[in-house]
Amino acid sequence: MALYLIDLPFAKIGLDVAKRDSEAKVVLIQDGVYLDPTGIENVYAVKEDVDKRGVAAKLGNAKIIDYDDLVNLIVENKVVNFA
Amino acid sequence: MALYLIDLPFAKIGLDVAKRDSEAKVVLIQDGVYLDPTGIENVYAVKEDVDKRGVAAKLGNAKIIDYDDLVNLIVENKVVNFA
Amino acid sequence: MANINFLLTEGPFQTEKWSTAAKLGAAALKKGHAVTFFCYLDGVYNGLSTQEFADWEKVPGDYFKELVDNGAEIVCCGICVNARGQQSGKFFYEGIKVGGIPDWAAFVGGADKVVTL
Amino acid sequence: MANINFLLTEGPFQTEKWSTAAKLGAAALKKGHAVTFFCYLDGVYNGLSTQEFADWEKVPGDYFKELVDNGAEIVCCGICVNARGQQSGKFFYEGIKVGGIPDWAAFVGGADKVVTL
Amino acid sequence: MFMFLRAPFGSIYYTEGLRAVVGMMSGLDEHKVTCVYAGDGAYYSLKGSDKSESAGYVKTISDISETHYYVEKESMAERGIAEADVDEMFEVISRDELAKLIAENDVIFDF
Amino acid sequence: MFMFLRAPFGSIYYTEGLRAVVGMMSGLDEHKVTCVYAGDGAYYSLKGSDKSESAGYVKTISDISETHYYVEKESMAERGIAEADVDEMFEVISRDELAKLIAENDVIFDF
Repeated sequence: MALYLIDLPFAKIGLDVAKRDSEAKVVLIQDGVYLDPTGIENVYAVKEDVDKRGVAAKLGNAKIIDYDDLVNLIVENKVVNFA
Repeated sequence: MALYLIDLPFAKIGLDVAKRDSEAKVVLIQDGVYLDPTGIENVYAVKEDVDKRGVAAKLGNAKIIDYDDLVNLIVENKVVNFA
Repeated sequence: MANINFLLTEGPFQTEKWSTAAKLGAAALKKGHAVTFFCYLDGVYNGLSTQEFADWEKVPGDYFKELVDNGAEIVCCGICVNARGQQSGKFFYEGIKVGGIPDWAAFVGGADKVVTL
Repeated sequence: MANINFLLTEGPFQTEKWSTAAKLGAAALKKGHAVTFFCYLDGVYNGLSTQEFADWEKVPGDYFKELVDNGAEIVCCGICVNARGQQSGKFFYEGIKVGGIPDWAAFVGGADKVVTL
Repeated sequence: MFMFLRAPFGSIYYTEGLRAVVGMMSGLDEHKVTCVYAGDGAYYSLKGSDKSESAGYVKTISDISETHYYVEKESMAERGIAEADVDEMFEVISRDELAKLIAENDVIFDF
Repeated sequence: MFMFLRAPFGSIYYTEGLRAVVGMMSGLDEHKVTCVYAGDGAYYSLKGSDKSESAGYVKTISDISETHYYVEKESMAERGIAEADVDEMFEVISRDELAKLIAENDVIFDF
């Protein structure tokens, strides 16, 4: 399964590609946590980035993960870089 | 009169503000020359940036200027930085 | 255990990519994964041992020194190092190497995962 | 004749701001205007005399040296210089100074126009 | 007048821009400063955004000058930021008002 | 697979990314390379865009590998780039096809 690492500058195309992958896991990282993840089933957001920006309440059903979790996701999935 | 120096990252807000200034002169600079200047009367684009990107034909009635011209415009107008 | 390569193309301070990369790398090392870094373009400035910034307890370079101390391999693009006036990396932390894209290719060839920042 | 201050916050190579700033500055000097530069954040890397890049005839630093030689005043933010490990600018071209934001304030105070890049 | 146009915290402009404001206000004979957060810079106005790196600068600025922090309504709307989300240090202005501020100020810095 | 997502020539990624492709193709036992220009990277596909800095890399890449240069249709449309504007070295693909290429390739670099 593919893990899409997505930051703000490449957000539109990154999310659009992820939406075409029924097994996509999307990780919002850095300024990517400002994105609206509506319409994507498996969304993660990096806790440190979320906390700094104060956007936890806006991320809907995104799972908030730390760097340990992200390392696990990277190891377990194919990585697609949009960050 | 105000001279708006506009590059791509700040383009939307820069052009929007310039459109509210009836005496605006807009200078598209660096990646700003990719912008569509439709709806703005006094538009300039920096020749070196235009040539590198091959977009001369897409810039409508924009005046193509070199760095000498741009210095003159800077000296003669108030500078508003969106670059 | 996996082998993870990080490509880092931005320098310290200006953007936060150095921080994300360093923290992810540290977390991966702690879990026992093999970690390699290729610092490309402005990424090479991260290797400097001479950073001084009183506002912060630790400067970016300290994080990269710790990565090396904890077993990460870090190679900086030599063309980028010299283009950016950093004199073959003579002020880099010991253990942070100067190399070339072939080193990066070797990292990627041996990696299970590649993360670009 | 006018006095123009440039604020440059990006370094050499990574973005093209150094090039735009240097060429605009050179054009202004040629017309007899007074030109000052404040290099802030990554902008301070532009002052280095040690850049070597065989692919280009001139490296970014050369353009800034020429600006100084032709009468521009260039000051780099000292906090930024040291944070970025550039040791008080000891490898900067002669004439490119290390100072602080007060120097920039003085430039702006004396300037007719301010351009940020 | 200072505009903050880049997203915090992806780059360091959000805080180094304020450092610049402090230095500029100390150095110039000018006691009124206008800071506008627009474009991706509008995200900084969120109540929960981390102000710790910039708190010292904000305090110094208010000690030495009359300061206004504005955030621009249209930028907020484009990014889904409601007025209720905005920290009380900011006053919400429209793009028309931003254009007016730009017209009234001599030097316009963007960070 | 290499994606070029940033606007040329505002940053140096457009050419340093190709330098990376050359090095990677020389170093790896891999003889097929896919370069996709999307997002603001699509601007590089314009016929008139200056290819002089990258011509050497493009030549070397084609000497050592089977190379495909793609530009993505949706990114073109968002930026007003018509098919007639696109240099002949590029093949136009859809976002669906980009997603397929990403699915088929093991390592995805973004520049």
